[in-house]
Amino acid sequence: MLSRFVARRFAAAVALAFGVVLVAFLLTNLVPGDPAAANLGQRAIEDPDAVAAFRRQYGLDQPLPVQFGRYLTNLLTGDLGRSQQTNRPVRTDLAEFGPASAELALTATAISLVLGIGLGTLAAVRRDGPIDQALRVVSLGGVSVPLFWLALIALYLLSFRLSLFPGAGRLGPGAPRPPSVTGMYTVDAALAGDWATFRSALGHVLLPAMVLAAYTIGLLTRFTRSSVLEVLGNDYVRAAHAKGLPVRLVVRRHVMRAALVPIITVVGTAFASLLAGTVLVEQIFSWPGIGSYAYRSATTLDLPAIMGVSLFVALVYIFVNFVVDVLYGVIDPRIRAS
Amino acid sequence: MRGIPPKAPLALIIALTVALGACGGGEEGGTDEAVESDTGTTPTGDDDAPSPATEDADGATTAPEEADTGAAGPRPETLVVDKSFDLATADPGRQFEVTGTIVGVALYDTLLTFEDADVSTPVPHLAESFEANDDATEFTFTLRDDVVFADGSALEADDVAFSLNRVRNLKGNGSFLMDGVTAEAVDERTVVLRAEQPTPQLPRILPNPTLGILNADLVRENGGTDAEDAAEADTAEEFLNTQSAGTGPYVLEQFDTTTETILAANPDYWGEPPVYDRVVLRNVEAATQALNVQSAQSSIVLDLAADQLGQLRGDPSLDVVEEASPNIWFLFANANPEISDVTSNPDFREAVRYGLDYDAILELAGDGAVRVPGIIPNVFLGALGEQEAPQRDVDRATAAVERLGGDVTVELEYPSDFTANGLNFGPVAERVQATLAEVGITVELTPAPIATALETYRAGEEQMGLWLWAPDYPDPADYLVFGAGGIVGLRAGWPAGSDPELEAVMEEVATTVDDAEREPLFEEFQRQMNERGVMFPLFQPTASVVARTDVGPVQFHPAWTIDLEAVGR
Amino acid sequence: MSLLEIDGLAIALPTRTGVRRLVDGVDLRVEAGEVVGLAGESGSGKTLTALSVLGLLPHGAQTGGQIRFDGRDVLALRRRELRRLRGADVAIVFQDPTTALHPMIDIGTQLTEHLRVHRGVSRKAARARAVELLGLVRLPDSARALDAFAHHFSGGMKQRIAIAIALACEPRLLIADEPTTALDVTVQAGILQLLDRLRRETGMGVVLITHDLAVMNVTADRLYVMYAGRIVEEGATRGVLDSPRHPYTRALLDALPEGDRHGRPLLPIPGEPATPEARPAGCPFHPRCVHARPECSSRVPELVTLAGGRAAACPVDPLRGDGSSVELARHRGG
Amino acid sequence: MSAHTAAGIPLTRRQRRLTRSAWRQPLAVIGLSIASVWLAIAALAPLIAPTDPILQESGRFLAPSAEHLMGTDGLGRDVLSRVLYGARISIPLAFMLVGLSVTVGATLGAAAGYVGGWLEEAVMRVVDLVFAFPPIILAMAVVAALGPDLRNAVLAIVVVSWPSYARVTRSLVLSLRSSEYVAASRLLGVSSARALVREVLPNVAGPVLVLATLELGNAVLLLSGLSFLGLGAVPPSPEWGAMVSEGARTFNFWWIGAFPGLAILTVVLAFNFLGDSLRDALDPQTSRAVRERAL
Repeated sequence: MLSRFVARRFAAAVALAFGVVLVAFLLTNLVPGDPAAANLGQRAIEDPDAVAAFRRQYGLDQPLPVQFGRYLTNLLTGDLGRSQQTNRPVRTDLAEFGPASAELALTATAISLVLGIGLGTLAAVRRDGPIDQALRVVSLGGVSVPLFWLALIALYLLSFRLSLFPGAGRLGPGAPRPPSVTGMYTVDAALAGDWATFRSALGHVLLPAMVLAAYTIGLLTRFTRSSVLEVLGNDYVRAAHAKGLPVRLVVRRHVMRAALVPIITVVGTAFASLLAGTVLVEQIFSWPGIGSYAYRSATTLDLPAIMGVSLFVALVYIFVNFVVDVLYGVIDPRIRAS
Repeated sequence: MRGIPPKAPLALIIALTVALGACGGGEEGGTDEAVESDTGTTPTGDDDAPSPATEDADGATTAPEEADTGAAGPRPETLVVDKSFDLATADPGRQFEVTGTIVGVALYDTLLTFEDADVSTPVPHLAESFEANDDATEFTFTLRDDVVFADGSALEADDVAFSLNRVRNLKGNGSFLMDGVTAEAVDERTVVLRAEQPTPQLPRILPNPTLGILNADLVRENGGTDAEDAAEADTAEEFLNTQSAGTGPYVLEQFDTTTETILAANPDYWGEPPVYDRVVLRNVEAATQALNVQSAQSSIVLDLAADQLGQLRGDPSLDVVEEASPNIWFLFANANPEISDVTSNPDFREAVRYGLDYDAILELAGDGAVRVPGIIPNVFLGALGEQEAPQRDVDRATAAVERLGGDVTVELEYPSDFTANGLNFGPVAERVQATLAEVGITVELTPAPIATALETYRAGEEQMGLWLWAPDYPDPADYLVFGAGGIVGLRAGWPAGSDPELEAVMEEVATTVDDAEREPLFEEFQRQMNERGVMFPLFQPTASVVARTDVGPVQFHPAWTIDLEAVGR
Repeated sequence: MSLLEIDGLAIALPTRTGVRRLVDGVDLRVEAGEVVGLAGESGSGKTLTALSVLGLLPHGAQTGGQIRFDGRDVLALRRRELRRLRGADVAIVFQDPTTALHPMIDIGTQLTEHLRVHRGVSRKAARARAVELLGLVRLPDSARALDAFAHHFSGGMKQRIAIAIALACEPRLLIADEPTTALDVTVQAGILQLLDRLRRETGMGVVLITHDLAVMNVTADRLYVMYAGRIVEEGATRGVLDSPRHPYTRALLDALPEGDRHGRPLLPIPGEPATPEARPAGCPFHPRCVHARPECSSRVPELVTLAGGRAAACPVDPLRGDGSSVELARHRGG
Repeated sequence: MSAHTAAGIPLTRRQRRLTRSAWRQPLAVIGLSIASVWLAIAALAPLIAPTDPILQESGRFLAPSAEHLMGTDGLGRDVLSRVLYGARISIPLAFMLVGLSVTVGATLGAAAGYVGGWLEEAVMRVVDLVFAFPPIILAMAVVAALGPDLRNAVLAIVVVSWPSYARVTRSLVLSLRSSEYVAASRLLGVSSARALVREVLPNVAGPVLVLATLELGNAVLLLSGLSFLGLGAVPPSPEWGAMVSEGARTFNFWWIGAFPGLAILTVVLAFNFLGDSLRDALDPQTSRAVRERAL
């Protein structure tokens, strides 16, 4: 039963990944513009030999179906090709930029989970009171503020003028990187017990993560509020109160557990939207992540990188959805059963 | 209820209120307050800013010769340089971008070089001396005998021949520098470069960091080759991205095309050792560079737009260097009637040439910017005098537009996502649009990401284009590409045969060896271009280097932006 | 002193159009070991009255009067004391066991979490007690049930579990709010028998809330009938049901599906129940009352004590013959 | 007797109640007021703007003053005029974008939900695909293919955003399809298409309307974000995102970016106030689906 479920899941994931790669491939080939022109530079592009060499190197001299077939065959061996802009294997790029974005997005998710669920629950419990009204305005503000604008203001005010946070980048200039385990500097530094680096990495990730979280905090606050309100109206919450349980226990065990199921769906979707938001925020904070990599690949028609990023994002999406589904099961026994 | 951690949201709320407050508040607040908060050199808050307090202890022992600079405050030990990266590789033979050049100069020495910012006269570097034959087809170089690579091996003629031939055969962006040129090691200390055609510009080409000299044995061991098929057979790039193989003042400590590339002083450097032991070259968006240098998070920033400099100039802790960049910004009107009946009409060229408000456009390029009277920038041989620049003549332009039937509409394409010297193409295009509107030409802007814009540009399909040209080497020969049949000329639909008179001058100058004879020919070339050509040179923008004063003296270098080795000297 | 004494209870709730009195002047007594029925249509204030005993009224509710449980004034208790009372001394079973049981918490936890809070018993002891409780309500395979979840059980079994939860701390008063309404008729009897048996075994007082007078007939010792937030009739169950003194009680009886056991046809109560927003002046029942007189619309009738420990709030002679109301009703209908 | 919406779809009683109760909330009133002000600005920009938004006649980088309330930008244009004219770009485009997305998404979603079978499978797989695809790449590819232009940016975002509506509509239609009255009308021999239009659409319209209102704000954000990256507005049009990007280059002239940013914030806030109030007023069952997809 379970293995059949996993197998079906896996087949769907493979199909989806294939679709994403195919679409990425078609899109980038339909787009006018020549990767050679974009990547070779003004001079070499005038040299037919150089162009031919470039095309051969990236297999662009082959017919499209052959190119795609070759890409897929290489994919099976884990080879994602070579990025034209960084001139490194795409896998190396993804291994570096992926964790950087993950660190940012996970920190933002953590911040939005704590604040969003906390504030949302508070708003629900204090329903219609002044706190609720204020939180409503704040959370709607969070989903309304243009992130790129907020990022600029945050960078200017909090980092530059008030010096509460360090500036752009992942670590201080020239600081040694922690030994790579996960690729997330905070985690790696903590694993290595290097607390100075940890503090620095955390300091750097905090501001962009907070900016990035503005939207999801707003989203989660609103959503948690309505979700908790819905649960609060349930008989079983009244029943829990009738049992004389302390309010904290009622909220934590009875209310949150039920409210969490819909919230998790939103967190999953929000995580995906965070990845999209990283494009803007990473640009402004000079954060070397998937977002800016995607932007650069797309503007330079870096075909292998575009396909690599698309595949990566799709896999993250699939993984997040899988985690969400598993969490459903953990939280709700009725889902586990079916 | 569970407690809510109060700090983070508070910070956000405070940020917003402060932001709103700032917007509603003081008029010139932005400028003055910023200066105020910067005057203290104490770095701010975080442990990441290079803190004088902590660096003091180490700095005193490792950088003893700093004392003579007289700059205020202790000099930082590590030089942090912000650059918006266009870095592709650390292989000198393959790099041809601004950032790669900065890195290349630091890691690799060339046969000849330019002293300070004087790019008119190449001087010996790895070569102790050189001679050229009369028709500039054969150049003989004698190498210094005191140069060693990092692995202890001495520089030999084979290294030079290998490096230069490899560049030619790699078929990379910079390969054209060695087009038709072969290098041969005659003995251990003598190299001969033979050119198929007279190449008087070769000595000015050789300082190009693409032609940096590699340790041939080491590179061969790691997959390098200078054979004909190097474009595919050479696999040394990966190695060269992890470890440098040159004789330069710095060695590669860490190479990264997206975050930071770190250079460390070469302990065995044959010349005067660099002032700074370590240079961190960071990839930072131009927008944040101004903040970084003001808050002492960076020592030097390289991409500030002219518009950002005004405020920084008044900051006593900053040293603002402004020069006219040798890059030229130019417009062209396509001469190919298949692309446009309008732009290919000589009357249209006349209308544009006299309709453009050059001063209004120049205003955008910064205080250090200059108009470029011809296509050759002012620092190079053959540049025209200012008085020869076309002057705006609205009547003449309007008359030309009327001859075209009045009310003409053309499209102007430019790369929308490309920035050079902190200057975007958008505002310049907008100003071109506004000034041409005044003489009756409607310009529709069609910006495109550089990847797609380059494609139409290269295919010669743009009606009008706004682009820039960065010199490949400081010699006017580099600008013949703008003539009819040249690579830029072709992009403007101006093939060979379009202007026989001009092409005759171009041919003549290409084979002339003596600079004294070349100069008037290049001037003639430009005068004819200004009269009948399809190119409209606009300006050389301000190039800026902004450094903290405690860094020591800093210079803008017209050929490679900044010479890291010379910083602080 | 009775186990529960409610005197002059009034409950008001804020609504969109203003604060509304939903319960007014309710007096009620429950003795230990006694089953007291509280009957009336939905919206009559039965459930609010019950909830007020546990201090579980909705947000913003205002109360008047007194509720004394075991001599202590419930309405004056502080939060913490109230919490100690709930679940421990006074327990409640809700109408729909499907919604009253948490769908995502295992039965074992739900059975004993309040036991652990109130009595501080160990996990192990709690589990043993849980098995015992499930045995008490005759739930088969009780050990396995502890790790199961609500959706594994049928409606009747869920209600047995809900009752077991209520019994966990051996409360002295059990409030059962329509405990059988959501269940099949066949299951209803089992639950009622269970309640009855438990009452006898444990000696606790029970307040049984229902709109179904037939259920009362089987189970309740004494009966209170509520209409529009007021008690309109009270007395021993048998007496009230056999000879109702209030036209509303009568109408309720006529509306019973089982009404035909007296050979009478099923008669719906005419009109709509009085809503809090639109409560008529005078006797709230008069617009629907077949005996209504002019003065009924101007004066709220008092609950008048009658012989045999009974009371009713109707000035109309309640002892008028059985048939008349039927005739009148027919007359109106035809 | 039944009230009619602009589209002529009869409102059910529940929806009438919804619209009535929505106006009682202060946030809805504030949102409506701000939105109306912006709509008025968009309509009247030529009358109220001090100057032509592309006129380059003032000094460059002038700080806000009596003459230029929001200062001037790097080309000497009046920022206030540009902000006001910007409303003519962002707001109509947001409506157009949401309109297109709703049309495409709701149509496909409704068809998928109602017809089922292979069509449903196909639509939902495409929805999955779009959700899994990095939007920036999709958007950039479309923009690159068609050339940067706000209209193309709109198309690009439609490509990315229609699936939300498709999912919501499908789930609503699915839940309604099984409901009794639709089943009944099917039994009565009403054709699928007619049943869809007559019975299902009116009930789907409410939640989709709420979602669309909320998405208006997102549309403004996305469009300005693309313009900020240089993939949307073509100069010299006074698009807000492009203006913020211009201001970002010169922090010291804060007014160039701050005011357009505030303009975006207020417009989006207005739409979100409205949408949120509408959502609150909607009955919980149907709003559940909306809430889950209203991202």
